[in-house]
Amino acid sequence: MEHFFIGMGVSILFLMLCNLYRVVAGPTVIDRILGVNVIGIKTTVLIILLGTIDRRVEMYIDIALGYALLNFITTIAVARFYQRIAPTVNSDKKESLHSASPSALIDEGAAVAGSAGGKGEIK
Amino acid sequence: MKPFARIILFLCAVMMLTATVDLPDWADPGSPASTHLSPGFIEQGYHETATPNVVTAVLADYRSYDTLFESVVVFAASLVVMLVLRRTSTGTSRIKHFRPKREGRDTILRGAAQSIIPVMQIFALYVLFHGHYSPGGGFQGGVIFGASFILLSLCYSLKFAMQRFKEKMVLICCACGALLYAGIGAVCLAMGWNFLGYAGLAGLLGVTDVMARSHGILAVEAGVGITVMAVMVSLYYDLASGGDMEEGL
Amino acid sequence: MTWDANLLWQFDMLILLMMVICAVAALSLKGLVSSAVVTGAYSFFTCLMWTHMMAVDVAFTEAAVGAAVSTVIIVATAQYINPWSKD
Amino acid sequence: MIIDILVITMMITGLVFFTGTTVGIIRFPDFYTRVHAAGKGDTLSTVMFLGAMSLYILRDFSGESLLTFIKLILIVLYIFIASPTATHAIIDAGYEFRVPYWTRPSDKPSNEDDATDINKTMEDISI
Repeated sequence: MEHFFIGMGVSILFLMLCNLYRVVAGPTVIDRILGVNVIGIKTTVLIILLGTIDRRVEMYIDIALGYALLNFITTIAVARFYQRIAPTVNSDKKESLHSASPSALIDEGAAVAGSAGGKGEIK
Repeated sequence: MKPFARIILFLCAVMMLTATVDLPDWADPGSPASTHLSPGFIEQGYHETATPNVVTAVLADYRSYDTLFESVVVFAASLVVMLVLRRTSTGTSRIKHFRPKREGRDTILRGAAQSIIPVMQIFALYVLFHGHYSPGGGFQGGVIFGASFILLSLCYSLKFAMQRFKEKMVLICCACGALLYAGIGAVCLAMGWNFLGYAGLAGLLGVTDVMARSHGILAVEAGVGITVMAVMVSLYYDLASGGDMEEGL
Repeated sequence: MTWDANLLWQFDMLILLMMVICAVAALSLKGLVSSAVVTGAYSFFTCLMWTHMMAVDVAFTEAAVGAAVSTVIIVATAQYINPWSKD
Repeated sequence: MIIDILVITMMITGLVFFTGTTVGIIRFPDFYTRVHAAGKGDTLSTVMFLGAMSLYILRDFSGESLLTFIKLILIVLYIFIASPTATHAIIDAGYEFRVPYWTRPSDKPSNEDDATDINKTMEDISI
């Protein structure tokens, strides 16, 4: 039974490695935070799995409970950051508006969407 | 200049990697760290302090000076952040963001926060007071308790959270935690023992020396927890609002 | 209960690989919030590594601070920083 | 023996759903579809894994294992609340941030005025 648990843990770690692609190469910040959210949930499962392998679940379960309660604070913080600071549309640049497409977003999105606070108006 | 810096970086990496060869293995029983002090702590810890979790005993009893000044450092960090950022009137050079109205669109977030925040606070108290028997202690419990106020401020607004936990109250909690810690040490000193020698509490509480050390650890952890909780909330208030406490993240 | 180091070397290799990827990405990404988010992912793997090495108290501290507070504070600070300034 | 078979079945089901989530997150072309994949699959597979683990813990019954079982049920409950809420917050942020949605390249709208409301380019976003 333990070898089965170890196999399960290694499979979950491989899936986390695949999700890390979305975190590192995601076009926008919101894709990245989605990947981090998924990785956090998998971490909760993996901690309990490690505890079962070590036969000390009652020690490890507090960490997992803490993760289950705390994991989504980061997600909500970044989501609030982009909910409250909505884009202002510059109506002069109609040409560039029409050229918006997912491929253009992937090329330049990581540089532009990640930077915050730069063009805020200074009063 | 850049390739030169890379060569230096590579050489430093090679030197550090060669130095790791001399380090002892993981879980090596013959390593210097586990031959001098650790056997003493592991063998004597439970008989001297009645605390099954050795980490808590070492942190709050054998090395309590260290923990005292750690909490003082955390307290000083919050004071410095407040000193640098806090301003009462709205300044002239502050970055103003355009924020859309969000009436009635936060209902799901607020419902989830209402169901999670009480459990989070109870869990924080459990972690704080169960630190003798399971992983956890003052620092972890304080951080989780502070995170509950951060979650309240995120899901509602900064003003709403500051009505519940006022700024003056935050500062009072900051100072009171560190004062509780140092006060216990002073009581021990007044009873004729060393500073932070918890056996001095035995006469006051009417218990044996071993149980007095256990109760002393508990009181000290509560002080650390109060300080850390208030410091986390204070850091969030100052940093998220840019110093004028008007709108948060 | 004994801790068999040879049994779980796959966990070590995968977690360390992901930590290295996260560290390199957090330094090389352009945006400030992107770096903050990748730092949050890094703290998850650090907590897994401490758990795997059976340092449970350290793992709990890392879980509480890394999952809740540190990323929130970094993101809250990033909204007042001009990313195109030269300093 | 029966419990072992049940545990293995539930874990493999959970792993299948985790794999589906990962494939969705990597392969889907659009932010909104990725959030859909993550929100559905992750919650269910986490519940599958934790349910299997709680069955495995209850195999040798004692007071301590009962306490661990109750904590596991609490984890399941709060992941069930927290994970969809986080997904909702993310997708709301994406909607406010005007992340463009994906259309099939062949039926892109020829009338360009229709597309101006939602497909705003990232250059104009000032935050």
